Amino acid sequence: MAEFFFMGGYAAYVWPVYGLALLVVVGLVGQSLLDYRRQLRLVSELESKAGGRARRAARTHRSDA
Amino acid sequence: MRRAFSAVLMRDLRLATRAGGGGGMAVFFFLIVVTIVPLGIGPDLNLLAMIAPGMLWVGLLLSALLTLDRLFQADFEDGSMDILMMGDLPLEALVAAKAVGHWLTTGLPLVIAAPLLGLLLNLDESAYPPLMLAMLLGSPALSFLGTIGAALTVGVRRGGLLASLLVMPFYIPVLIFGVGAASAATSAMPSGVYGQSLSLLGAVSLVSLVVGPVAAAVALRANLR
Amino acid sequence: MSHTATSLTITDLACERGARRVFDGLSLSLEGGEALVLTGPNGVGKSSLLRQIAGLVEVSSGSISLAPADEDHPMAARLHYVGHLDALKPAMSVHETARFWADFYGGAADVMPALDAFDLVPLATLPVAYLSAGQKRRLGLSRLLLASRVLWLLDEPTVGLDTASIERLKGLMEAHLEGGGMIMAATHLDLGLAQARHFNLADVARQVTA
Amino acid sequence: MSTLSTSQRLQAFANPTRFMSLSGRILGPMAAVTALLLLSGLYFALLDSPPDYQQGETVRIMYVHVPSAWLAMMGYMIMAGASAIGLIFRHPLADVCAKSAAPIGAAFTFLALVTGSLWGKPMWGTWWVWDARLTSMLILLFLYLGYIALWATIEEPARAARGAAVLALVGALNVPIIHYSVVWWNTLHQPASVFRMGGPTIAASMLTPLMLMALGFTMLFVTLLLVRMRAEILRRRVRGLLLAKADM
Repeated sequence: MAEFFFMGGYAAYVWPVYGLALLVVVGLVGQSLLDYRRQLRLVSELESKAGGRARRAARTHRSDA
Repeated sequence: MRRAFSAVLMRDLRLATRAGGGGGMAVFFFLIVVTIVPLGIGPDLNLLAMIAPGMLWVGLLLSALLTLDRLFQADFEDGSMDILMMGDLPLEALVAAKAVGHWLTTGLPLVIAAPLLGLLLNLDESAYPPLMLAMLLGSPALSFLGTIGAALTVGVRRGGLLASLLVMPFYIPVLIFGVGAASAATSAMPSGVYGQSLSLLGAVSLVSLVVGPVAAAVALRANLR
Repeated sequence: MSHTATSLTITDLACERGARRVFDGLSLSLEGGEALVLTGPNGVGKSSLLRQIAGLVEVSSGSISLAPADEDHPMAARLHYVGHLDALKPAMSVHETARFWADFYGGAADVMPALDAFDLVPLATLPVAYLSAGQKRRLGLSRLLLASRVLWLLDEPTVGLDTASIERLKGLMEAHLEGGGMIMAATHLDLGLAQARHFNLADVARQVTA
Repeated sequence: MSTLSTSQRLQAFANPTRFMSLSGRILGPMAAVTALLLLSGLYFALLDSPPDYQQGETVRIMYVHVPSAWLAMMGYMIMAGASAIGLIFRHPLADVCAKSAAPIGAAFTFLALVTGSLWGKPMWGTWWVWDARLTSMLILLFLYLGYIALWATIEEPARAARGAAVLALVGALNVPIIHYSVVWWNTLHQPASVFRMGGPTIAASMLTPLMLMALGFTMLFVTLLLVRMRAEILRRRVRGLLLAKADM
């Protein structure tokens, strides 16, 4: 198992690559979902204040993956 | 009085980070300036390594100049300048607050970006610490001296370009001592040069902390009255 | 906010904008609790006079003094000037803007009363970019209440305001006058202030030769 | 979902509220497929493929670097295509798509650049070499950042959309020109390009991880694009509600 992590001596280059790839993917997914949730909250807040005028719009988004 | 100073500073920081702040633009410009150098000179790594400190400093200067004209112009155009000039806060302190704001939103990000851009220019490993130290020491001078150019060109159409031209000569000592400090640590310079240029750079910065606000305040009074 | 025995005296004031002499030999005085409405055609120098008093425009000759003398505050820091521009930053919210002015003036920390006086509380969290012209004007005027200053210099304050806001402004001006404050306003709309004197700048302005 | 003909389905994506409900339904499965592809890709890339006889284990960097470079290019093409549709057909969702695609594309470009540099260090001994491909990728990043900055500075969405669309199209036009000039510039100074990215032929055993990772990244791109488009549609609704609130 150890020599797997040793990566033939290039561990210092291979693992940062996969680490960075993980970071970028998690960062992208995280930011996208957080932003989506934030806008959803803002819309429902503003719509509840502005009366149910656009109640229909709020009903169509079910929470997804 | 201190409350007014920090109010102006905090407002500038908030504005810079909020709608398309200036800081990000300056770093982006710095990135492009440093990238086109090898495209112009060629990808020869040894040549690039030699000119890297100089090019990084020139890039820093140009990027700092870029965001100068908005320093007072934005407030002048929307009428805030009238209010800022009618407070207990003396004009010199107002200019200092603006300069510190400019340094935090533009100068500091540039100094932090510089070593990353050093990679592009194949900067020698040993040159990173001196470069960072020299830039940290010299960049406040860019902001404080820059306020003079910004103050002189408030209300002038296309003032930004003029501001850069007016201020560039003041930047030359900063450039010379900065590059001296950054490259002294690497190339075969007489040993004393590094310490010398650092201390001269520090001196220039200290002087500019005083000269900048005072001169800019006079310029503002002359320009806006 | 009360002000004691204050007065503004202007003697033999002249004003030049570029090569043009806008007016000269202008003298007037204003006591605490008095309002002065500046009238006269456009270009006669109403705004220039207000800006000169505010210290924003050069005083070529003559003098402006605000009694009682106050050493530790420059004259400009003892008055409010509301010009045509509202001095607002689109990216900042209504509350943040008022908060900034309050901090800059060294006024009260709680800005809500000033916003409430101009019916801006419901919009407090809204960025200025989303405000209408009238709402921006009211926010600009709200800084009058953020720091107690003896002299109000108002340049066309009612531009863009709806009738309700004009009534509100009138009420605030009367309260300021009762507190011993002074107001000098350049406006065409008759604010109907009881204690207002009128001053036509045309009498003083030089006949600008063609 | 009723069986819609493809053109109907595309049409259905046109108006925002239809798009919101449709994308809401398919996001779940798409996320699952993306995760599956990425995990299997990782398995093959790290565990079940041999080291390269020349580069040894560093060839595993290729399984991240090459797909992200492809996605960087694909992202920009999507942006340019959406911008063209937006300008020509006034499609309501086109600029939402272009604006949402840009940050994802930029992230993949950044990933390609850094992994390229990490791949270069063991090969050439320095973190950055002005290799034609890496340099073009860097300039592509500038195009992305410029596009994103333009959106950030113009306040009003409609005006920002038109400007950004023009910028994306001009950018797309210039990408080949820039790439060619950089390649020419590179050969001008260094006759033989020292390193061919990805090697002349890719052994079969390396193809599976590469394809899986590429598919996984592509699915990730499309899934995130839908999520960000939904967020952008809501963001514009928030802006409308704020404006309405100011008028009350």
